[in-house]
Amino acid sequence: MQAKVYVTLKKGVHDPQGEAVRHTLAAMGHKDVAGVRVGKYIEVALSDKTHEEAEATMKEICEKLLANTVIESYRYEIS
Amino acid sequence: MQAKVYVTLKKGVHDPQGEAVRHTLAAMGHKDVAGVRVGKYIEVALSDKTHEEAEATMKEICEKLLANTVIESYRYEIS
Amino acid sequence: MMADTTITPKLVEEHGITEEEYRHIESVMGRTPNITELGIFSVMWSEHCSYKSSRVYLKNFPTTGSRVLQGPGENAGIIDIGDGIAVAFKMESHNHPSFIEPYQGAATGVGGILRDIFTMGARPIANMNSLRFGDPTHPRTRYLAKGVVAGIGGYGNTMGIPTVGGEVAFDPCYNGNILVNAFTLGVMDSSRIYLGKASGVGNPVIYVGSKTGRDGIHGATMASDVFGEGGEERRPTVQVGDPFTEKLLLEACLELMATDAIVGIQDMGAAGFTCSTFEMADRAGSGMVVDLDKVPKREEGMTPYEIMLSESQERMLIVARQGREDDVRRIFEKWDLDVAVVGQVTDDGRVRVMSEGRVVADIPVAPIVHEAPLYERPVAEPSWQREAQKLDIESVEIPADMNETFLKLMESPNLACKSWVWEQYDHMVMTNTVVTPGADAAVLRLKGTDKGIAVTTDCNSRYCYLDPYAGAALAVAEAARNLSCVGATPLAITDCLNFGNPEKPEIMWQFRQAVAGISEACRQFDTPVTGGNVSLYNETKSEAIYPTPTIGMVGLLDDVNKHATPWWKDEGDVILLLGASEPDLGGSEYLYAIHKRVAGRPPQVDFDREKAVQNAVRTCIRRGLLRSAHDVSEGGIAVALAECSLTRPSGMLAATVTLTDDVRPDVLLFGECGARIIVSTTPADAQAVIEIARELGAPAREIGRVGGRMLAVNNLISVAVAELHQRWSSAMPKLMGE
Amino acid sequence: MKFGIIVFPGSNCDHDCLHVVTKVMGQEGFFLWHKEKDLRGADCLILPGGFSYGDYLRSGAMAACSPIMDSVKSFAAGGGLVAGICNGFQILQEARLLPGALMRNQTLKFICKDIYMRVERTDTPFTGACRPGEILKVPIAHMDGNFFTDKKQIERLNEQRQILFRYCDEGGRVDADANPNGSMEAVAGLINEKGNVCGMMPHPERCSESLLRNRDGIKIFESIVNWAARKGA
Ligand SMILES: Nc1ncnc2c1ncn2[C@@H]1O[C@H](COP(=O)(O)OP(=O)(O)O)[C@@H](O)[C@H]1O
Ligand SMILES: [Mg+2]
Repeated sequence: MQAKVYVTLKKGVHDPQGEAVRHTLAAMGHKDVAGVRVGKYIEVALSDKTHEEAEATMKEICEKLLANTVIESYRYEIS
Repeated sequence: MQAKVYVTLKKGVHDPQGEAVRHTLAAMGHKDVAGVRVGKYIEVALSDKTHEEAEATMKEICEKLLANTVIESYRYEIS
Repeated sequence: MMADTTITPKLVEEHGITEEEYRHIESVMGRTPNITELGIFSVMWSEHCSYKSSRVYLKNFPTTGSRVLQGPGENAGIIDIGDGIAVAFKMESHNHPSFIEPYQGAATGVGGILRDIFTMGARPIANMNSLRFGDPTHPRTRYLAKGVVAGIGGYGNTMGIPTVGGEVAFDPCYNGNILVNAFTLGVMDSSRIYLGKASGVGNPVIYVGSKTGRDGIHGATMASDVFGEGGEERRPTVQVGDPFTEKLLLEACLELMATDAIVGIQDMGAAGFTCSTFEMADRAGSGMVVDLDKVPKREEGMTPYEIMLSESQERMLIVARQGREDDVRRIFEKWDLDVAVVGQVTDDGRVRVMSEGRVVADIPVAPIVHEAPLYERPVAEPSWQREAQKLDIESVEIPADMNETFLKLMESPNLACKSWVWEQYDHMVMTNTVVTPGADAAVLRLKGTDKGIAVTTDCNSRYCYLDPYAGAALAVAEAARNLSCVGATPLAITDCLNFGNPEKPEIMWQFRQAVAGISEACRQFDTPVTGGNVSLYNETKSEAIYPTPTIGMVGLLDDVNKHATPWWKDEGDVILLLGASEPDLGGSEYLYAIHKRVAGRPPQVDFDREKAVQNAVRTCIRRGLLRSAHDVSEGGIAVALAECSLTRPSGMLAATVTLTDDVRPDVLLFGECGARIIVSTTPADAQAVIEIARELGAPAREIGRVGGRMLAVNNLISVAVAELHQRWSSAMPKLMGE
Repeated sequence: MKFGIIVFPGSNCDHDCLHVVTKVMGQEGFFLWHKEKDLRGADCLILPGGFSYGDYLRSGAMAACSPIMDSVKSFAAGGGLVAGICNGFQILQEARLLPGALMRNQTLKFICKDIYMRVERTDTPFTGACRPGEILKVPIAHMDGNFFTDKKQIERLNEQRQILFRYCDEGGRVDADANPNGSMEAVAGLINEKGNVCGMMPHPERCSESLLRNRDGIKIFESIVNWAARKGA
């Protein structure tokens, strides 16, 4: 099984990286870019047998490692 | 309009970060995690009016900045 | 928080304001404050900003001296080092934020102290950090230590300012309250000091740097709150550091400071916009009117309350000369930074805050700054203090295998090699680092001169727990000794006083004792206190940390070429011990690491001997007589000898040493006391060193020779340096699970 | 000769490089702001170390889009000497002036320490003052120095002798223990096919004075100056 994880900064948390990208794009002439937020996209290959097992694994590893839940949110899809 | 960009390392490109995450997960007891690849998930807010304009913007900024096409692939969704 | 929020007793309490303090606020205001004003009072009168519990004691510090250009009260202290050059330096804590989010907490701590330095007009050239973590086996310790170290590196490395020293210690007393103290030193032209003063009626008040967001609101009050069990939930206020923007801010500020456009400048640190407006107006005896509509904002719909209390990072407030607005604008725009004129200096002694054409806060400056509550809190020696100081040495079993005991000590968390930490810090950028981490103190050259600056941070909190007066004095003595060992003359200190809840009489007693110890030691060493920081309420579930008064000390080398390093240089060199040996086990690392005990009286400082020994080592270094110098601190003489053998960058060299003191073997090898320095010299110079030391009143004797592969002391220890190195250098990575 | 040192927002070894070329080497040196286009007659461009744009997104990515990079590309195409150190190396790769990519260090940590590197070629403008196979002790300080490229490319780099420096131990042996960051083929520095653009992760400007314990790095600067002297710059 495979899981796709999307980790994003929580709303309101400052994203200096996104700001810098937006700024650079503007300097390159892309005034049409109004805002950029940079997050992570993680692909996880799982050897779990059932969807439930995979669910449990993903929840745990997201909370414990993949996301820093103090400032980040995450969601995942299992397929 | 909003675009979501997924930047991933090309197949065969070494991913030290993904490797390290997998390693840590294994050490934490997650033997069910067979592989991890770490990429980026970028949200771009666009002031473009039409879908075509947005398409053109996204194609250009992905090629020029958001992805390093020597090692990375990208795809995006505009909504 | 909306403007029309009714002020209820509950709201007052939630702002950490007591009933009595609230009555005082009403009398200052002559009316009921609105919510924005209440917020402003709450941060200005928080422990963090007002020092309400500590002020009565801090005034005992010696703060003046011929070199002091700026003492406590400004963003940083400044001392004159001659030839028109001055250095600004300070240390700050970021303990609570780092416990909540170690990477960002530590990073923004570094960001804050850097701004404190460049706001004075100095270019930062060195960072240090003093860290305390819980028991290495505690489940959160690894996570916290890794995050903090990465965060400090992440910020300092990006800024391009070397992190050249510091300390790391582990003890269970920090399980629920880690300490992250960050130090920065900058260099400046002594005639171009910038202060946080809003003078000149009509002068524009200009906001520069990052936009204001909803970060860290209540951060200042948080720093003054005891962690409850729910401490980990107060999360959304975490500030995210942006070292890239700070680097631009640094360059832009220094570029602007090279012109004469600035009247006053202050960073927005704790309590952000509030603190900078009130403090700047207060220092000039002026007033200010500011319009929040003009403040660059990151988020929609921010209320005046939020804007005034936000602790967004990387922002500064400038008061410029009238008519120079465009010069300011041009420079900040060049560096792609936000810049906005947000107000004006007035002469009415009030800060008036406008939003959407209305006055949303109007507060007299002098009372909020000077009539902040001041407490002389009850003080009582802890009931357990005397008991803890008792140590029956007969009850300490002498280990059978000294070699193995020695190896165990070398790999104990507090003595293990800390290169795991400093290799994550860029300690060489700026190409000034003459003595890199791993020595007693770092030495930086000052390009364009022969001078060098040496810096160190020190504190043994176990000593301070057992005897806060002696422990604090020892911290100062050790700092001075570390500087002397590299050849520098100690000049001044900054401090970071980390303690528990001041409302408890025992904590206040520890505080009072420690401040008295520092004050006495600073008088003795002639190293005035030029600034510092107090961090109270470091306790969780009413378990306080050990009192931890960290000392950051700065010293000067007139000729930076004449410095010393701790490691042996050559086979056959003579090893001398400066200072007498009166080691003891009270509070020692050996007692803790091997016997799992924290007991006894720590060494008491013998100021005369300390000064004599330090003077001797400096004199010999200056005369070019020494090959190496290293002080004996935690772990005693055996550990110090090991460090001399192991820190050598190009291949290890061992030594054979004979100690003749008539004490039991573990005390001889691992006992601790002040005023001891191990030096090595060529055989030809040994006698000259001994004579100089004696002339200066410092005992000195030969104890051995450099050489070989085995470190041997009497017939007690004989260990291959390779094995020693293996155990010592792999311990930290192991602790971190690598 | 004239060294132009490019300053990107976030460059932080710019002053260090200027110090070495002017104060230690006694050459002419000046800063070029990244928004400029004019290279002001520089004979050699240095892209210094640091954290341009905070290393955000990817190290060097945003700096590679700076206005000055068009001029750098034409300068290099015309045979001008370009040296990228650390972040400068990353920028040159992002600008496609050098091949491959510099990924996160194997340890995922920032590493600052002295390493040894073996000089693989001395017939270049950047290494002429070194002995063949000479081992230099030079500090590194980076988070992303783990060189990667595909198999074909690495073969090509070997064939064309484009690997200029390899991480090694004190005795010159190249092996995993001496490789600080996991770089493929222990690459510490590269040169382009034409031989006028070089990138390296180690910092020679940090070890060019005896007061800083080590002068191995000065050989790189001496090489450049000697080369230019021969060319009559
Ligand atoms: N957090 C840190 N950051 C940088 N350097 C550190 C840190 N902790 C320890 N070091 C360095 O490790 C060396 C040994 O530290 P320490 O044992 O505290 O020295 P001392 O006992 O002489 O005060 C010093 O050079 C110190 O600067
Ligand atoms: Mg020491």
